[in-house]
Amino acid sequence: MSAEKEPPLADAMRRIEDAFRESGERAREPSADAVRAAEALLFAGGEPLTAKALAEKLGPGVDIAAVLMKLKGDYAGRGVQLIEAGGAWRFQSAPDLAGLFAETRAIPRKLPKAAMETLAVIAYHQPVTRAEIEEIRGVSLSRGSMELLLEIGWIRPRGRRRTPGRPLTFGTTDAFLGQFGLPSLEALPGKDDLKALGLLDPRAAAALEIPRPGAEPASDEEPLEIGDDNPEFFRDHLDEHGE
Amino acid sequence: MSAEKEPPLADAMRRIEDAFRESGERAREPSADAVRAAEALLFAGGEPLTAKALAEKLGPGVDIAAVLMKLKGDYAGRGVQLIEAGGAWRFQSAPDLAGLFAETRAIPRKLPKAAMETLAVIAYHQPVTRAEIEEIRGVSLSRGSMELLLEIGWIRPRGRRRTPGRPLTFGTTDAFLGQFGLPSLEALPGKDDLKALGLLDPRAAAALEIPRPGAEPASDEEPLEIGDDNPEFFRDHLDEHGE
Amino acid sequence: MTESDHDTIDVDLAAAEEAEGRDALLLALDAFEGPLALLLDLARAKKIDIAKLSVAEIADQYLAFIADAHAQNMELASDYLVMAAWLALLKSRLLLPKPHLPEDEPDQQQLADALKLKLMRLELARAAAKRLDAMPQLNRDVFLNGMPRPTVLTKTAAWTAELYHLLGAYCAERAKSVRRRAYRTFARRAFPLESARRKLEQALVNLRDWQTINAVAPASEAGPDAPPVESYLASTFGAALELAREGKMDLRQAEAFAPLFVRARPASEPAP
Repeated sequence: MSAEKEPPLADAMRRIEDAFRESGERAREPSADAVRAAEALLFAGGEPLTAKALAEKLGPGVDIAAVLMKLKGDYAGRGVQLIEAGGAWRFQSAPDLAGLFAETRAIPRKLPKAAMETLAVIAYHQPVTRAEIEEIRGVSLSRGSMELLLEIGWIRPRGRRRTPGRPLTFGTTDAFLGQFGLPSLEALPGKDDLKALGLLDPRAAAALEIPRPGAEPASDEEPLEIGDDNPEFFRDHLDEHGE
Repeated sequence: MSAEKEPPLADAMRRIEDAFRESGERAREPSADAVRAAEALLFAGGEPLTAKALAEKLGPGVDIAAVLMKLKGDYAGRGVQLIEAGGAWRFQSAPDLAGLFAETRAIPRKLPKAAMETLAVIAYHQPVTRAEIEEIRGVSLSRGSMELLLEIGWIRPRGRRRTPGRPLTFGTTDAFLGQFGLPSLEALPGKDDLKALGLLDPRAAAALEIPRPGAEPASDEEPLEIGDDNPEFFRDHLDEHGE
Repeated sequence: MTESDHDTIDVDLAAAEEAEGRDALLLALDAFEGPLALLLDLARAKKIDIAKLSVAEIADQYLAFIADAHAQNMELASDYLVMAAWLALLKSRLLLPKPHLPEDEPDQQQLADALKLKLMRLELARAAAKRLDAMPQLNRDVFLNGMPRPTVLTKTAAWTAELYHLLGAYCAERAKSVRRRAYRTFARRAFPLESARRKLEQALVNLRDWQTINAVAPASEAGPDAPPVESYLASTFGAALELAREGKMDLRQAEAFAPLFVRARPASEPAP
């Protein structure tokens, strides 16, 4: 307790304490009744109490400073402490336990449609560059979708294409596989599966090549080096391409 | 194992519990961190918490019973105390210090005598029907008492008697236990307590059986089904019997 | 019955009984819920041990109370009168030699005992009510933390998506690309406005006299990708309007659909 950075008020209290100790008679232990009463009032009173207000409640003949010091000492190191703030005294939870009073609740939210479409293209066409995604989708990518997918951790930059400008290639993550209950990328349904599921009409199926994505680096792809995957870096990189 | 009819899980739990008790592990002092955290949650949070809710907050591996016992002991005799009431644990100002709050707190409405007596009959004789309450009190019940108690939430319909007309049976709620600081119905003062307090004539006591109320359904009681406890419904039902 | 009635009675009853006897009981009429409670209070007031209660004695007191109430023109609830009649009957039977009763009618003594037991049960209920009321009650005797620290709830988004929707999105995307390929729209080519303006500016030097705009418009190019002929005229007209606005050119047309003439604006003449 003593080693902590204390507010000046605590310092003053310490001086008072020392004075009490020196004067002998006044440093006497406060009565247990007074301590109990002060404790109950500070706990249930509903507002911080000044030493003066407490003294009025406890009646004459009570050394309120001694009572407060005794209480403060009793609670030192406990999960609750007695503190003085703004001239009034109150109990509060120990600062190191603040986390107990914070709760985060995850609210399920559906992935936006644009992000879902981008994710689908990345899943099937990985490794795929930003420009390739735009080409496949026929629209320019809004920066939001890629950022969201990176933030959720369903996609990741996985390498660079060995072409002029060495653009980043993107792929899906293990978290992506976990979310969709896929043991591996090979488990992504192929053209025949999609047709059987009724998702792809036969005419479109005939005209389309559905790629079989893999986790291995493509022949024209350089895997990212360690240190190359600083998220800030990618954020910046994405910005350059953003509208 | 083969002869036992108990569900295997309950059996396993009991064996684990026994093992703990034998090895003395459960009697071990709880960790200071767990005690501090529980203290902060119960003392500073202000809301009564069930042991289960506390255990969830403190995480696995914490012997919550030991933590609560330690805390209860720490505060015994202080101006604030830890009690179990109505299935939840809470810190409250010590009862003998009630006078400290006389000025600041609005005096709560006193329950009318007739309602208090009706409450006592329900508390001690539960599960009890309206007709039985009238029989014990020797008067036909004014609707006001039951309605008031239902409205405060201290009593609830808890089932139906398996007798002609299938009358509703009433019992007390956790809010009732919380209001009177009772950990459970078993803690209601019994015959000896009432005699010792001079509230009951010794000869009258000898001639009477003081019921020990139970939270479990009585043998001739059908618990209410879900959906059967629409308050409007009970209001209507009570009306039928009203004067 | 009002709140103050209860309070008055709660506080006053015991003392009033001791001091005033019947008056207290009369006062109590409002508060008592019924005759059994009245019987119990009569027994208490006379310090009668309810375990040894004499039904005859209590009946006398009760009847005296009823008579007194009548004398004071008090309205008595029917419950009180039924009890009075019942007590009178019971007392008279108890005083008479045991009559021969049908099998199914309870014995007088049994009725008297049952009454005693009822009174004792009521006594017990009242004792329990007092005991309950004396227990430390929340917000009357004990108080919770007056300044609780609330839990701060932070909401985070847990993004969800299902495989079926992922596959659906993919197939829809790809099907779109097929359609794009199948129904390619052609970009309509036109003679660029900038080119028309450049050509017209070059021609301006020799445009001292009026000429039709058709003569000024450049000849169309040949080839499959060449813009249609009318676009040369349209772009030249647009460029001519621009130059006219800038004061470099005059346009003239006699009437609607008549040939349109253009010329460079003479340097001395102001705009028409």
